[in-house]
Amino acid sequence: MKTPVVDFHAHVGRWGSFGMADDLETYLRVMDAAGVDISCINCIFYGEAHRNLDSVMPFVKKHPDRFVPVAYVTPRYLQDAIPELERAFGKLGARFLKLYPTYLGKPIDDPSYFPIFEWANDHGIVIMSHSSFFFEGDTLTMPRLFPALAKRFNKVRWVLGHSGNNMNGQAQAVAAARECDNIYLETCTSMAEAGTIEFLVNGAGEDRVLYGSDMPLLDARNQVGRIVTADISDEAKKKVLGLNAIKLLGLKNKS
Amino acid sequence: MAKIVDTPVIDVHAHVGQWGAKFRPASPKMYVDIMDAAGVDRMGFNCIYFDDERKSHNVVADWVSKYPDRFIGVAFGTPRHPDETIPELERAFDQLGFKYMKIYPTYYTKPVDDPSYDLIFEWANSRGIVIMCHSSNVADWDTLTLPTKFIGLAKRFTKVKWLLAHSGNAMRGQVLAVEAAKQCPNIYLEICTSFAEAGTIEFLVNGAGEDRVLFGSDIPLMDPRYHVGRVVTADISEAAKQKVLGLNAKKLLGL
Amino acid sequence: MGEVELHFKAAVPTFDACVFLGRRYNRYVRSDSVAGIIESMDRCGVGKALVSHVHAIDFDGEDGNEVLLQEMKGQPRLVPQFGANPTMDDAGQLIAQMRAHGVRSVRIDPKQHNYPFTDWMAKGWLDRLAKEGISVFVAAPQIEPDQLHTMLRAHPDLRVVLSEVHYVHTPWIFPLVRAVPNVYVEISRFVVVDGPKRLVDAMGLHRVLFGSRFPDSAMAPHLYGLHQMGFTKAELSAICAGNLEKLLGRAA
Amino acid sequence: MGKVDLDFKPSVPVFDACITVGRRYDRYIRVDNVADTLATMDRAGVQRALAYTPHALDFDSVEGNSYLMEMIKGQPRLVPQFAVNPSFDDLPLMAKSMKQHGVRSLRIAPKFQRYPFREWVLGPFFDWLEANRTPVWVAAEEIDPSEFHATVSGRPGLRFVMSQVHFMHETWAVPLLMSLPNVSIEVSRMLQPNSFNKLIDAIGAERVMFGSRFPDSAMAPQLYYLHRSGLSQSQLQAVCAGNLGRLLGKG
Repeated sequence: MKTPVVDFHAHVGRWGSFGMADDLETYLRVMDAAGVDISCINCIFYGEAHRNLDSVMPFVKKHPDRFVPVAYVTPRYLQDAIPELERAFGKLGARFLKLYPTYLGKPIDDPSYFPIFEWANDHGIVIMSHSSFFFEGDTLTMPRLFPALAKRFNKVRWVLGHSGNNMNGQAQAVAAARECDNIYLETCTSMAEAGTIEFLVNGAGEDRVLYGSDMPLLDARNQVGRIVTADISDEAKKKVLGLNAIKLLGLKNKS
Repeated sequence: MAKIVDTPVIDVHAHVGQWGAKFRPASPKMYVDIMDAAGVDRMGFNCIYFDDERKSHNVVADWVSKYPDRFIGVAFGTPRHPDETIPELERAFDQLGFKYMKIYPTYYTKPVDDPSYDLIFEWANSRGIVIMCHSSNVADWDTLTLPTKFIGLAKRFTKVKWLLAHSGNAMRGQVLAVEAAKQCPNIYLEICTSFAEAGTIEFLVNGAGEDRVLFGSDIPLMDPRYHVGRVVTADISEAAKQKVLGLNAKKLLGL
Repeated sequence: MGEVELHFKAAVPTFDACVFLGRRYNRYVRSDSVAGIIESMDRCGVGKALVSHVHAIDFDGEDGNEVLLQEMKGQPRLVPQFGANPTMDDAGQLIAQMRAHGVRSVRIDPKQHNYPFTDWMAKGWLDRLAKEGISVFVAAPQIEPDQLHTMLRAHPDLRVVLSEVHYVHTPWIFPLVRAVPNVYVEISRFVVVDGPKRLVDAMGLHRVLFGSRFPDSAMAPHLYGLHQMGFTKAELSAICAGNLEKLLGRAA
Repeated sequence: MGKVDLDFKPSVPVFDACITVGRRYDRYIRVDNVADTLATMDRAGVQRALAYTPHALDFDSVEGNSYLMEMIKGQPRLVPQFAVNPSFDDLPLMAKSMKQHGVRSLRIAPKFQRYPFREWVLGPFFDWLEANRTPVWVAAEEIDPSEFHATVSGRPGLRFVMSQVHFMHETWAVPLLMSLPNVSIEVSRMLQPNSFNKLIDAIGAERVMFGSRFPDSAMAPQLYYLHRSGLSQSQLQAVCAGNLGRLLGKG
């Protein structure tokens, strides 16, 4: 069955400490085998904001039809952040912004993030943040922090990477999406309890769930497998796999 | 080039009592030999290993008696046995000639602003005593002696001079310690720590002012030569170095 | 346009090597019954599943194994696996029970049960299991890798299946499977890029087992991923069922 | 009155055996660039420093090491040390890159990278190190003492440097050094009273190396302590630069 497949959550940058390489050839081979058309890729490892997108761009330049660049900044070096956003969205064609409060060590609603949120709101961009609530105490990116942000910065479309990660977090993520129509949920996780995709789609609605893989840490074939084998309608599968992302990011639908 | 000066050098943070796991044997002679090598004039030490103030004070007094012109007795107070504490503090200051006191909430396992400490603080306030307390915030969990807790105490017990040992320990704690000193003129900062990030002394002196930072070593955990080294090699004025090394302590303790 | 299969079913006979049955004492799971397991198996074409009961791990082997047998009675597609603890369970009694019910594997949890996996702790017990041809399953987070390596060397007749190998274990899993021939890997959590392929390259085809750890992860996606991995049908058959059948069929 | 030197500079050449450069993913540090690092070395009287970047351990050796080389390019006073993850890295590729950049030492992090420090994991890596005569740095907090002792005692031909040894590690670190002649110590966190005298009494001065772990510690204070420890001039020279120079020069 042919249908557009957009991977909303993918990285570049090696993480050899845990066995992850990022060579282009493997990337494309796995995308092809999984049936993925486009991967939205970010890099979050460097303190110097420009280094992150600079690692992404060679992939995009080589295969502009397969990779979409995603910006990354951190408020730790705020002096770098806004110029980098200007460069990423103004010059390099970034389609959305990734945030990772876990590395900052502060919650997603920490005021140090606000200048970034304000810029994003002014430009009406999409932000994907890591989101997780495994257990009591895992609070930096718990999904229930997002509705207040989504209301305050209501021109931003907020994507919750991992949809809260495990079942505890998924319940909060679905509640957040129900509360705010500018909150979307992304699916990848290495937890992946049975019934996760069904829970997200039935809870948040099939229009607000986005397929993601966490490539090249996790294999896209397994993560696509989670969508296509879920107990949801074919229409919903197609939306989650790619149609929703195309709409959200304003990509061209080649079908 | 080298600039050897004769200046008062007073180590305000030292301990006595054997701690076999870390340093043995400890003896008054060994302390004096190390002080001579480091260029330390006088040293104020306490004993916090016994949950018994009387025993602590006896150990300290015995050491002081060996080199009374080099050693300064420091009292210890804990709320765990409240009926013993005040009489024993009175003995330490009135009969044994101790000059200031130390408290250690980490062993008491309650925060420094726990009401059970009020008994000690009220007594100290009535006499205008210097209280040195461990202060630390190296991670989110590390809150018992959070430097900002001392702001409320310093405003309530205004006659007490509060000396924050370790100045919050790691960089994140230092930020809070400087904030506390800025808000309260009766808060002072002591420098020793095994974290000792580059730029710490400069940060404390520039933040709290050169009149409110005091040299200490934590012997027998650490060697005074290292901590003297941190002061003399810091990027601050010579006048500031001399104040931190001893002039501030001399004034604060009325030596 | 991406080519995906929206109605996937396994193309080869499939025997899931890692399924758990039962309610948890500390959290809700979405599927906790025999009916739930069977339904999930039917959806993606899994023929058989090797099932442990969570009670046997979290509380007690004797009680948990008994509940397991009761609940799965009359379901030939579910193959029982016992939970066991060498510090508690007498090897003779355990083996007799297993013989009586045709159980060919046990699951151990050394970290949760607070014992070192060493000879001075478990030598006699393991010797008897090995002699009986019983395989031992253990989750990777439940064991010290160096202890496991030492024991695999010391007990060449013992077969150990390492389950729930996650990407955080990549630093030692490859050296381990290269160093010892009597360890198997169940792939339910090894969802890294090319995971099953890299394992086959490192350890050969016959020690890699499909498993899902249902319901803590969904059953079908692993199988879907395996089918897209580029294996031949014979390789796929070995990983999806043949290898496990052979392992459980080892003679006493 | 105490006698102190308010403008201290070391009296011997200094080669710092442990500094890092580069930003961190998880926290702010006060000095994260090469220019400020060199300014600090000037102030501290340190001529050369062996530098690695935490990125190469936290994330990836290939990218981290190349990040390091990019940062220190054209700075002969900063001597590169590469990080390696022997359970994952392509060793021939690593060798090529080391040769290209004249890198003479490596750093590993077994606990963080979660591999057992055992011959069955590291055998090929050890053979390779031995063939290339490459010394390896490892932080004390990355070591399980019994495991390290058992493995290293079987490899007398290798050279290890135990780095960042805190007083928490003193109970086992000194006996370990006494028992294993092929292990040296970098002293950035040896802050205990008389630590240098005790260390040199126990193992001699040849295996003791000054290091600062800058910028996680200041660079100069430990040099002050060393200069006030009553060492002979030749011991001081060996500890401050000679031992490290010799170790890196082998091969």
